[in-house]
Amino acid sequence: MQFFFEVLIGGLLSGIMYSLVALGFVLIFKASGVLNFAQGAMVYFAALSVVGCMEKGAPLWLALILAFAIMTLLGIATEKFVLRKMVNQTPIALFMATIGLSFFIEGLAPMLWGNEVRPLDIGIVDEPIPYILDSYNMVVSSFDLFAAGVAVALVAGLALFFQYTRVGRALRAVADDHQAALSIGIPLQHIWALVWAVAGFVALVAGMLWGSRNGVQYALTFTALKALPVLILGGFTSVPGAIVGGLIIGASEKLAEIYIPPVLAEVFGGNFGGIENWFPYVLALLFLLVRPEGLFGERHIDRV
Amino acid sequence: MIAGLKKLVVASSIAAALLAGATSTAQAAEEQFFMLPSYRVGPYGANGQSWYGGFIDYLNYVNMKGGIDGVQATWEECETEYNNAKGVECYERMKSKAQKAPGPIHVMSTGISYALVDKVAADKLPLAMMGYGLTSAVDGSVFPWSFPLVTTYQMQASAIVKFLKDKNGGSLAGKKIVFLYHDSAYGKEPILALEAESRLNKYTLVQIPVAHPGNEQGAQWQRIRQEQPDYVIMWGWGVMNMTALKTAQKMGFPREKMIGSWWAGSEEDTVPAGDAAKGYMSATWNVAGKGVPLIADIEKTVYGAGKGNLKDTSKIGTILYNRGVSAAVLSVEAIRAAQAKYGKAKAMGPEQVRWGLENLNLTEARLKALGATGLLPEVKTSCDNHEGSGKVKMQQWDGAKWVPLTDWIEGNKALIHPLFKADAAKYAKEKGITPRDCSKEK
Amino acid sequence: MARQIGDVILDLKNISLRFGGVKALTDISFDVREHEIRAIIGPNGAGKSSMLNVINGVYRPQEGEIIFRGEHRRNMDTHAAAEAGFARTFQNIALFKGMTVLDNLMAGRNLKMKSNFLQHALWWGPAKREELAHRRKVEEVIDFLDIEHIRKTPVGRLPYGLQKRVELARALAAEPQILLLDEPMAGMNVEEKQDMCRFILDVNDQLGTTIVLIEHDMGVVMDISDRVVVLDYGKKIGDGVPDDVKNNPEVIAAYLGTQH
Amino acid sequence: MFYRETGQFKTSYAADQQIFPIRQDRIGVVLLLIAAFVVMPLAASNYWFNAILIPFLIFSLAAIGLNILTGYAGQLSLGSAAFMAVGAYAAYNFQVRVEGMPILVSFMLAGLTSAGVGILFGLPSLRIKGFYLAVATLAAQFFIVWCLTKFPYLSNNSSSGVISVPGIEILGIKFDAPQERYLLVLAIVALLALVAKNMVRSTTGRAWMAVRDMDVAAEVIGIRLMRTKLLAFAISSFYCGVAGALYAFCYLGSVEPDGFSLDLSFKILFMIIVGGVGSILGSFLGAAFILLLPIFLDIFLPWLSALLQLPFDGATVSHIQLMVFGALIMFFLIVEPHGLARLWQIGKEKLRLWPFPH
Repeated sequence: MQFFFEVLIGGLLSGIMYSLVALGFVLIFKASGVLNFAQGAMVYFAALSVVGCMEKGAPLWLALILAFAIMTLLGIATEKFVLRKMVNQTPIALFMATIGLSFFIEGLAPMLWGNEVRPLDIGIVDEPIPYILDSYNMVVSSFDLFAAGVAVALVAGLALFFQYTRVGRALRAVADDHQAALSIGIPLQHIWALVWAVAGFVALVAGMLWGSRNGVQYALTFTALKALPVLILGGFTSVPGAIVGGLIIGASEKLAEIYIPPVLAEVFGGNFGGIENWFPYVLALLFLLVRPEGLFGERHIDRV
Repeated sequence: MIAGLKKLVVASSIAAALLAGATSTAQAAEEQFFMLPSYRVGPYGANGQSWYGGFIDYLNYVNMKGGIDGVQATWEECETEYNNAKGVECYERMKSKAQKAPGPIHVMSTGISYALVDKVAADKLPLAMMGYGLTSAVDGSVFPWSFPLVTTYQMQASAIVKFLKDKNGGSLAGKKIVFLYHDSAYGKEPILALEAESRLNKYTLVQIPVAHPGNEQGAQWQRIRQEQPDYVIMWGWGVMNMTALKTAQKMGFPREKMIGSWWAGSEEDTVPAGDAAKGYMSATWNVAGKGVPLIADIEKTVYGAGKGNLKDTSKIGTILYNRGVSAAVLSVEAIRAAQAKYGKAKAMGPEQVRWGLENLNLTEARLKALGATGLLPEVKTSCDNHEGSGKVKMQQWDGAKWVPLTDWIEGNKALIHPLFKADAAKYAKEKGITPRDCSKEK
Repeated sequence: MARQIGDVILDLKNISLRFGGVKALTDISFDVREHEIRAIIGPNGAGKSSMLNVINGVYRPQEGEIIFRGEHRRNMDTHAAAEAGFARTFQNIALFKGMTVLDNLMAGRNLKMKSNFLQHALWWGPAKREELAHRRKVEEVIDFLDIEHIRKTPVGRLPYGLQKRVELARALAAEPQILLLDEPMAGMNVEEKQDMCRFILDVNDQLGTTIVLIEHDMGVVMDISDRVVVLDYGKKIGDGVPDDVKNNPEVIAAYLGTQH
Repeated sequence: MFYRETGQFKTSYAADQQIFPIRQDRIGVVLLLIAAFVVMPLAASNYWFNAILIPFLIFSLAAIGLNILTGYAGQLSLGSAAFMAVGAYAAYNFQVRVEGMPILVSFMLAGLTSAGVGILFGLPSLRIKGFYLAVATLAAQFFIVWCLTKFPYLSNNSSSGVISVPGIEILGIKFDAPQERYLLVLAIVALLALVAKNMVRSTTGRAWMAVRDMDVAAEVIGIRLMRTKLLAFAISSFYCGVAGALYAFCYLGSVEPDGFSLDLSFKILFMIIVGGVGSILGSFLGAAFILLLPIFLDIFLPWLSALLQLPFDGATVSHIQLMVFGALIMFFLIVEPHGLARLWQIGKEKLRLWPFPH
C-alpha cells in the first residue's frame, strides 16, 4: 500500500510537469482557436536560449530575460507572418501550419545555439527528501515539489493577469467571442501576438524545469506529446483542466505502468512494460467516449 | 563590421581552399570514396555530430599524411536524421559513386543498417556496423558483406556480466540484475544473451522496457526501487540515458551500481546529468581523452591546418569522437590490408575491400605504429567471425571525465557465438540464402 | 395535376422540448394535411426552427407524440424521416460547400441508390447504370429550377440567393412527400423572393408535395400558405387560415410587442 | 490553343460522367501511363527506382488512403503510419506462416487486416469530432506500434522485433531487380488509384464529402453517419495497409515497428496538405513534393553554400534544410491552402483560354 502511494505521488508530481506544457497549448487555443503543435518546439527553443545565453556569459536572470525576449519576438513573428495571413482558414490548416512552425523552430534553435546536449542547473537537486524517506520510506523528490510550486504560482499568476489587467480582460473577451471582441475595438492581432508571447513565457518555465531535469536537448520537443492527452482530458480551453488533466494523466500512467504489465504478462506471457506512450491516449479516448467535450470543456449544441 | 568582414574573407578563403583541394584530389588518379549517411539533426544529432566529426577528421588526417598508401580518401555526407527511409535514400543516392572504390559504409544506426543488410549484399558493397546493427552478421558465411566489427550487443552484455562476476568474487549466484532497455530493436538484442548468462550464472534477471523516447521514467525507477536489485544494466540511447541517471538520483539508487552499454556511455549522456552521473559505469570499445597520441596528433595536424570538421573543438577526445576515429582507423586499415594483397598504391574495388574487412588483423604493434595504443582492442576477423574482437573495457564517470576501470574484457564467446550462428541460419532459410563454406575462403 | 388538400398526414401532439433548463417548445400541437402549404410564423426565438427540427428528428422532444400517416412515435429519427419522404432546407444554408451543384443534388438522392461501394469502386454494371439513371432525374430538377448554368460549380462559390435555390433543389432531388423549408426567402431581394415563391407554388402544385415552411415575410406567408401556425416564446398562440390568424389579437400583440 | 474543349459536345450523360471528360486529359493520361509503364523502366537508373520512384508510388498510395479519410470524409487522422505498420506486419505473417501463399493475396489480406483495425479505431469518430478525434487517432498510432513491439508472435519471434521480408515471386517470376519491383508497385498503385477515383465520384464519395461538409445535413438527407464514417476508416486503412505491405516488401525490405512513427504519419499528412486535400491527383503531387524536397535541399544547399562560399558546415546545412521544410509547409498553407492540385487546376483553366484570354 505504501508503495502504491509512492507511485501515486510520483505520478501526480510528474503530471504537473505535463500540465506546464499543456498550459501553453490552452492559452493559445483559447485566444485564437489554434492547436499549437509547436509548443513542444517552443519549450526546446526557450530552454536552449537560456543555456545559450548563459554560455555566452550572461547570468541566469539575464539569460531568462533574454530568452523571454526571444520567445516574444518569435510570437510576434508567428502572428505577423503566419497567423495573420491565415485568417479564415480551417482550424486543421492552422494546426498543420504549426507543425510546419515546429519544424522551423527545430532547425532554427540548434542553428543559433548549437545542438549539443547541455545541462541546465537551476540550483535545485533532484533527490529524495530525507525526512520523508526516513519516516515513511517513501521517495518524494524535492525538485518535483519545487516544480509543483512553480506550476501553482504560474497558474495563480496567470489567473491574476487575466482577472485584473486590461490586457488580461481583453484576452478573455477574445477567447469568448472573436467577432464581439473585434466589434468593441479590441485589436485582435495585438492580442494574438501577446498571447503567443505569454505562451512563450509558459514554454520558458516548462523548458527550465524539463531542461534541468533531463538536460537541454532536442528531446524537449517530445514534451508536446505528453501534453496532448492532458488536453483532451482537460478540454482544450480550460486552464484548470490542464492542471487537473495533468494530475490524472500523470498518476494513472505511472500506476498503469506498474500494475498493468504484470497482468498482461500473466495472460499472454512475455514482457509488456513500456505502455506509457499509449496509455494516456487510450485513457483520454475512453474518457472522451463518455464525455466528448473533455473534463472542463463546454458542451457544444449543434444549431441548424 | 570589420571583424565580420575579416571572418567572411577568412571563411571564403578556407572554402576556396577546400574547393581547390577537392578539385585537386579529383584529378588524382587513385581515390577511395566513403559514403557517409550521417546525421547531425534530430533527437540524436548531437551524437552523430561527434562521431562523424571524428570519422572525417581521421580521413583528413590520413590524406594529409599521404593518403592510404597514396590513395586519397574522399567522402560525401547525406543527412539521414537517424530515419530508416532517409538512410536508404542516402545509400541509394551515393551507391553508384561508391561502386568503383568504396570505403566501408557506416550508418551509426541499428535501424538503417538492418534496412541495408540485404541491399549491400545485392549491390556488393561492404557495410560496417561498429558495435551496432544486425549482430547475427558475425556469421560471415551468411552475411559476406556485413561486418559487425569489434563487438556486438550480445558479447558486450556477456562481458558486463563477466565484469560483475569478477567484482563479486567470481559468482553472481542469488544476485538480482535489472535490465533497463530502450524498447526497440537495439534494446532488445542483448536479452537472449543476458538470459543465457542468467541460466549459467544463476542470477535473477528482471527486464524493464522504457518506451521511446524515454524522457519520463518515474514508474520504471519506482519499480527498480521496489525490486532492490544489486545492479542495473542499462541499454539506453539519447535522452533516455540522462533521464535514467537523473531519475536514479531522484529515487536514491546508487549510480555505482548502474552499468550502461556503449551507446549509454558518452559525455553526451553524463555531462547533462550533472552530479547525478557521478560514479556511473559503462562499457566501451574505445577510450576517451586526448591521452592517445593519435587523437592529439589529429587535433594538431588537422585543426592546425584549419581542416577540422567540428566547430566545437571541445568535442575532440570525447568518447563518441574517439569512436568515430576508431571506426575510421579500422576502415582505413581494412583497405590497407586489401592493398597488401591486391596491389599497393591502388584504390580498392568493393570485393577487395570486403576481403580486407574479412582478413583484418589489427595487432598491438600496428596500433602502436598508428599511435593508437589503447584506443581500441586488437581486431582479427575471418569469414566465420566478422566481429573480430568481442572485447570491451569498463569505464566510470568521475564527474568530469570517463576513467577506464579495467583492461579489455572478452564476453563468453562459447555461449554467445552459437546464438549468432542459429539466428543467421534462420535468416538464411527465410531468405533462401545458401551460406558460403568458410573453410574454403582465403 | 390539380391540387387537392387531403387528410391529415402529420399530427404533432403536445410537443415540449428543453435544452438543459431552457424551454424551447412548450406543449405544442398542430397538424399538417396532405398537399397543403403549412406555414409556421413567429418572432425571433419563438422556436420555429426547433419545431422543424423536431419534425424530422434532429431534436428529440422530451414530451409529446408525433403521428405520421397513422403511425404513433415518441420522436422522429432523421434517417427514418428521410426514408419516410421528408426533405428539408435550413435557415443557414446547409449545403455541402465543397461539392458541385450536381453532386449536391445527386447526394440528395442517395437513399434511392442501391448499389454498394464495391460496385462503385469498379464503376461497373449496376453502379454505372444507376448513376446515369439518377443523373437523368437530377437533370429534371436542375431544369425545373433553372440552374443548368451552374451545374458543375462548387456550391461554396455561388452567391447566397443561388445557394438557397440549390438547397431547395437538393431537397427536391429526393422526390419528397413532405418538404420542410426553413426561411427559404431570408435575405433575398424582391425579385429573388418572387422566383422562390413561384418555385414553391410550382412544387406544391405540380408535384403535389406537402410543404411546411417557416417565413418572416408576412406578405409572402399570407399569400401562399393554406394554413398558418403562430409560435411565440415556444408556445402556440394562433392556428388557422391566414385571414383568421391575421386578425388574432394575441398574434398582433406578439408581433407589435417585438417590433422595433 | 491545344487545350480546348470547344467542339467536344457531350451527347450523353455517360460521356459527361467519365473520369476525364476532356479529350486532351484522356490523351495526357494515356501518355503518362505509357511513360510510367514503358519509358521509365527503360530509362531510369537504379537510384531513381529505389530511392525515388518506388517510395513515391508507395507514399502516393498511403496519401490516397489518408485523403479518403481526411480529405473526403473530413476525419483528421494522425495515425496513418500505424495502419501502414499493420499492413506490413500482416503481409509478412501471411507470407511466412502460410506455405505457398501468393504474394498478391497477402497484400490484399494485409489491406483487409488493416481495414479491420481501422474500423476498430474509427468507432470513436461516431462521438468525437475535430481535434479531439485527431488526438484520439494518436492512440491508434502509439498503441499499434506498441503491440507490434510487444507480441513476438507478430514478428515471427525475431529477437529484435525487426522483420526482414522474403523475396517476391508471382507465378514463378521473381521480382528482384528494381525495375521489376517498380512495375509491380506501379501496377498496384495505378489500379488502386483508379478504384479510389471511382469511389469518390460515386454515391460512396458523395456520402463522404457530405459528412465532411455538413454532417447534420447529411443525416437529414438520409446518409447514415456511422456507416459512412466507418467505411471511410476501413477503405482508408485498407489503402494505408497495402502501402505498408509494399513499403516493407518492395522498398525497405526490412522494417521495425518504430519505423512507423508519428513522424511518418505527419509526413503523409503533409503530402495531402501540400498536394491537395480531397484530391486523388493531389495525393500524387504531394507525395512527390514531400519526397523530393528534402533530397533537393540536400543536394542544392551544399552546392549553394559552396557557390556563395558560405561557411556552412554539415550540421548547419541540415538545420537550414529543416527550417526551409517547415517554412515551405507554412508558405503553402498561406498561399494555396488547396494545394498543388488546385494550382494544377488553375493552370489548366488558364490554358483553356490561352493564347487568347479574352
